[in-house]
Amino acid sequence: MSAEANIRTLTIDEVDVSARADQTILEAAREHNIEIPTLCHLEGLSEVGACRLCLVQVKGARRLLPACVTRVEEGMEVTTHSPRIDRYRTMVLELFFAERNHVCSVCVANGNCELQTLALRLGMTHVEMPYQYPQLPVDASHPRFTVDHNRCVLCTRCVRVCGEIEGANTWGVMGRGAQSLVITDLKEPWGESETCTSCGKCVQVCPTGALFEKSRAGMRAQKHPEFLPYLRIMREGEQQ
Amino acid sequence: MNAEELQQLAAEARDERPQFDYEVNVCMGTGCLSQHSDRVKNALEKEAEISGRKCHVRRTGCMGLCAAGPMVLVEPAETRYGHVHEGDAQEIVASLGGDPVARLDPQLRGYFEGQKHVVLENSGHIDPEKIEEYIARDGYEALVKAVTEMSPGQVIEQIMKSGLRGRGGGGYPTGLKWDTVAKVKGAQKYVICNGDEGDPGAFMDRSVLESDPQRVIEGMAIAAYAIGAAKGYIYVRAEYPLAVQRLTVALQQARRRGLLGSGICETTFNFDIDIRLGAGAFVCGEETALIASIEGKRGTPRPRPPYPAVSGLWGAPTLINNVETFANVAPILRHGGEWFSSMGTARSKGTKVFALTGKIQRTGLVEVPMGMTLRQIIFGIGGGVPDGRKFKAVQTGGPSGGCLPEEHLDLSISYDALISAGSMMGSGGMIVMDDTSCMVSVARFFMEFCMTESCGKCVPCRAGTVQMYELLTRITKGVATHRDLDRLTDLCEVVGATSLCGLGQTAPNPVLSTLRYFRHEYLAHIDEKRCPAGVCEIGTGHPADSAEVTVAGEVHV
Amino acid sequence: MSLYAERPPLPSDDKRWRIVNGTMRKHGYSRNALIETLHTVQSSFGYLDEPSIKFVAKSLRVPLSQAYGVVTFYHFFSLKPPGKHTCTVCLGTACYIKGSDKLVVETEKLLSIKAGQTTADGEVSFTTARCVGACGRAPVVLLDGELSGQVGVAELKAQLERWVRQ
Amino acid sequence: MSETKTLATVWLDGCSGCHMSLLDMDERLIELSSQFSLVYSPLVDQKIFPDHVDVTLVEGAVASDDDLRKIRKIREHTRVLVSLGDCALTGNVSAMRNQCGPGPVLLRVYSDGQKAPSMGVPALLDRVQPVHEVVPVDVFVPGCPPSADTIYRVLAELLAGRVPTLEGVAHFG
Repeated sequence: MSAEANIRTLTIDEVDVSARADQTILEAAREHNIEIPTLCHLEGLSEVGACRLCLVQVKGARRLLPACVTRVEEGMEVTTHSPRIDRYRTMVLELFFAERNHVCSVCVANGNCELQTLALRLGMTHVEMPYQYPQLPVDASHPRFTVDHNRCVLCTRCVRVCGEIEGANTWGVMGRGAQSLVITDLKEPWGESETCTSCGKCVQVCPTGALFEKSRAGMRAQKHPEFLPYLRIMREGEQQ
Repeated sequence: MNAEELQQLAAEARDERPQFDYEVNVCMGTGCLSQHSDRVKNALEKEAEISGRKCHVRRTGCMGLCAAGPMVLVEPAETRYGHVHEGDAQEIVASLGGDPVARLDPQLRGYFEGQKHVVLENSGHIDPEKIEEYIARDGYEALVKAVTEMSPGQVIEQIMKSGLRGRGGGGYPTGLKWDTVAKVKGAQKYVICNGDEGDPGAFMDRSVLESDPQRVIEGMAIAAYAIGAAKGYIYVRAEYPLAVQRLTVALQQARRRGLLGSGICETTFNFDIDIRLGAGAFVCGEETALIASIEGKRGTPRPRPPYPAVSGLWGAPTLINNVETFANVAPILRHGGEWFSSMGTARSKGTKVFALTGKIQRTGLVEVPMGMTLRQIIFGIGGGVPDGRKFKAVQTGGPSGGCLPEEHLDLSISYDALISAGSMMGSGGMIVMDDTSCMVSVARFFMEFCMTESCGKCVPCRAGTVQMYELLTRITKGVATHRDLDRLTDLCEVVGATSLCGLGQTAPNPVLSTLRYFRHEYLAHIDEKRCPAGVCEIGTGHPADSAEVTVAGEVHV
Repeated sequence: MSLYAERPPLPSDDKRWRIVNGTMRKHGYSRNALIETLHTVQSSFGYLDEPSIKFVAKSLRVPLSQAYGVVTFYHFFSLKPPGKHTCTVCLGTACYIKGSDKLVVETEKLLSIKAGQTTADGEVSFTTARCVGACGRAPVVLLDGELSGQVGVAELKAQLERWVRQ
Repeated sequence: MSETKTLATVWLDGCSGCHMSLLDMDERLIELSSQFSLVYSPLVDQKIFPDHVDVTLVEGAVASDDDLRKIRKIREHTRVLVSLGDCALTGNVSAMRNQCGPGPVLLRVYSDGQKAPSMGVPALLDRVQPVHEVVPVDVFVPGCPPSADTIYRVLAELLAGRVPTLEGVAHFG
C-alpha cells in the first residue's frame, strides 16, 4: 500500500488536518496543537474511553464520540469545543469532584494534579452538585507507597500500567458503580501483596494524589509518566 | 439428519396424536409451577388412567396468563381453565367431550382474542423437553431448508425482506446486522443469543426458553449458517434455573438428532452451542459487556466502534441477537419474509411479545401484531385496571424506557412511536400503574436500579446516577427546591449525552418521561410538600426541625 | 523446578473440590472459564471465600486482582456463607408496583437485619432480587429458593416467624 | 471615576487565610480603598451588617447554625455575593468532618470527659456546606487561599462593573 493511501484528511475545528489512518482523533488533534482535555488517556497505555472528557462532535454522528478511541476518517469534520461540549465537560468534571473527597488544599498532589489542572483549564470554579463525602480507606501498608481512595478517579491507569507494562497484574478493580475501588490482589493490604514488584509505575501514572510515594508526600512531588511511550517503543524494538 | 428423515420424524410424531382423543396440557412454567401445577398434572394423569379414556396429559411451557395459574388447556376443544387445583382433575377428565367445566373458566377468552402468536405459537402446546413435539409442529423445517436449499445470502435476503428488528430493545434491523457480520472476513465467527433478560418486569425470554427452547436453537443455527459461524453461545441469567435446565435438555436432544454438531443435514455446515450463565448484572445486556462476561471478565462495556460485528467475542466477528429475535427466525424462513412483513406497521413488522403486569386484571404474556394500541392491549386483552381504580400510566422499556399517560393510550405500538412519545420498546415489559402510584417514586425506583447496576466504568453513569437518585430522594421527602429540579434536568441531559453505553445513555429516560407527563406531581412535592398519590412520607413541613433539612429545604433561588 | 507455575493442589479432601476441578477441566483450564467455575464453587459451597477464589484463580492462571474483581462485580456471587434459610424478595418493577417494598421493610424489621445480611444466629439470610421473571405473579418472594407469588405481608411474616422460632 | 462602593468581608468556618491573602494585596489596598469603603469585616470594628452592601466577600463554609443565620442575612443585604476561597466554594477542610458527622469530631475534641458546651456557642450543623448550597452566589473565587493578585483582579473587575472571569487563573487548593 502506498503511503498516500494511508493518509486521511479531515478538519478539526475547521482546521485542515492530515493523519495516518490508524490514528485517533485525539492523536491527530494533539499533533496539530489542538487541545482536547483527557484524564483516563495516557500515551503508552491502552484506551478505555471512560472519563468522557475527550468527547467531540463529529458531523453526521448521532452521538458525541470519545476522541481517544475514534479513528480518523477521510472527510471527517470534528468540533472539539462548543458551548454545549464545554458545558458537558465541566459537568462531567464536577461529577468527578463531587463523588469522592478531593480536598486539593491538603492533597499531596496539590499543584501537580491532573484533575485540579483540568478544573483550572475548563474554568470549573465550583461544583453545582452536592458532594458525596464517602468514607474511604487509605492504605499505607506498603513500605514505599500509599493509596488514598479518597482521591481516586477510577481512571484505571494503575491497573493498565501494572498489567500491560509491568505484567504483574497486581492492580484490579473491584465492585461496581459508585462502590468500585482499585485493589491489589484479593483486596489485601498493598504491603502484603504477593504479586507487587514495587516498581512504582502505578504511582507515576496516577493523575491525582491517589497513589503517591511516601518519601515525597510533603513535597508536592511531580509525577513522571513520560517514561511510558519510550519503554513501549524500546520493547517493541527488542521484539522485532 | 436430512430433509426426508426430518419429514419422517415429523410424521411419526404427528401420528402419535390420533391415538388420543383428547390432550390435556398443563402449564409448567415458572409461574404455574410456583402454584403447584406439577401436582395438578399428576392428579390429571391419575384420573385419566382411572377413567380409561384416551387422554394424553402433557407438560408444557407457559400459556401466557400467569395471573390465572395453574393453567390447563384441553385440546382439541381449545378449552382453557384457570386456577386449577388437584381436586379439579376428576371433573376435568369427566367433562372431556362434553360441556366444559364452567366454574373453572375465569373469563379467559378476552385475553386470547386479538392476540397473534408467532413466537409463542408452540408455547403451551408442546412439551419443551421433547424435540419430537417441536418437530411435529414444523420445527427444524426452516433449518433444513436453509442449509440444503438456500445460500447464506438467500437466508439473509429473507430476513431483510421480513423487516424483523431486534427485539431486545434497540430495534436495529436484524437482516442488516446479519449481512454486516456475513460480509466481515474471518475464519472464526460467533453467534450469541442474548438471554440476559435484565429489564425488571419483562419475562418473555425466560418464557420462550422454558416453553419452546428448540425454536431459539433453530434460529441461532440458521443465523450461524447465514453468517458463517460454527460456534454459538446462549447467555442466560442464572436467576432462571428452569430455563437453563430445559435449554440443556434441548441442546442434548438437538445434538442427538444431528441438528447441532458437525455435518448438519449431511452438509459441511457445523454448528454447536454452549450455555453461559449470567451472574446478576443488568449491564451485561449491553453487547460489549455481554461479550466480556462470556470471556470470563467483569461485564463492563467498551466504546463502539468497533462493533461486535467486526470485533466481538475474542476479537472475532460476532452476531448478537436477543432470544425473541431468534425465535422469529424459523417462522420467517418457513413462511417467507413477505408473510412476516405483512404484519405490523410500516417500519415495525411482525408481532411483539409483551409482559403485561402491574395494576391490571389479567397479568401475563401477550403476543400481538405491531401497531396495536396500548388501549387495546391494556383494556382489551388485559381487562383494564382492577379494584375500580383509575389508570395513571403504563411503563414500557424497563429502566431505559418511560411512563406514558392516559393521553397516549391510543398510541399504536411501534419502535418509532414509542420513542417519539418519550419511551422505548425495550424488551417488552408493560407495567400498568393506577392512581396509587407516585410517579416521582417510580422515577426514583428506576434511578436506584440504574445506580446499583451501573458498572462504574464511566463517570457520568457512575456518579451521575447517584446524584440524580439523591435529587429524586429529596423530592420524595419534600425537601427539594426548584434549583434541585433544574439540576436534575441538567444531569439528565449530561448523563444521557456523555455516558459510555446504553445503560447510562438511557438512565435519565424514566425521569424525563415523568417530568414531561407528570410534572405536576414533581411540583406538588416541591411546592406543596404533598404527594398526590399519598405514597411518599413527607414530614410535617417544618424543615427547621432539622438543621440539615433547613439548609437544604428553605432556600429559593 | 518447572518454569511454569503448576496448578495448585485441591484445597482439601472435600469431594466438592473435585466437582469444581471438573468444571475447569471441561473448559481446558481456560481463563474464560472463570465465571463458570465460580458458579460451580458457589453452587457447591454456597459462597466464595478467599481460599476458594485463590484456588480457582491460580488454577486458571487468572490474576488474583481480576478474579476478585469478577467476584465482586456480579451480584450473584456471595463472599459470605448463607444462613440456614434464605428469603429473597423480588424488587422488579412489577413487584415494586404491587408493593414489594413493603415486604422488604417488614422483613428487615422482623429479622432486625438489612437486605444482604444474615441473622446473627445464622438462621436466615435476607436478600433482594432485581427481577426473577415471574412478574405475572407479583409480588414474588423466594423462600429457600422456592418461588411464591402474590405474597402478602402477613403471609411472609408468618413464614419468617416459623423460621426464627425454630 | 465611579462613586465609592460599599464592601463587606465575612469570616464563616475557615482559617482566615483568605483574609490574610486579602491583606497581602499590600499597597493595592490603598488604591482600592479610594473606591471601596469597607463597611463590615472582621478587620474593622463594626458589629452590625449594614442594610445595603454592594460587594460581600465570604470566607469559609457554612458549618454552624450561626453561620447559616449570618449568610442568609448577608445575602439579603448584598448585591454581589462573592464566595472567596475553597472553604466557601467546596467546604474544603471544614467539610472533611462530613465523612463522619459532627459527633466523632466533638468527641475527639472533648475527650477528657467534658461535655461539649451547648450554651453560648453555635450548634454545629450535621453537614458542612459550601455557601452556594445555602444561598445563591454570584462570583466564585477558588484557591486555598486565592492569591492576592486574584482577589485584586476580582475587586477591580467588580469596580469596573464587570463580572470577573477566573477561568485559567485561579485553581482549587
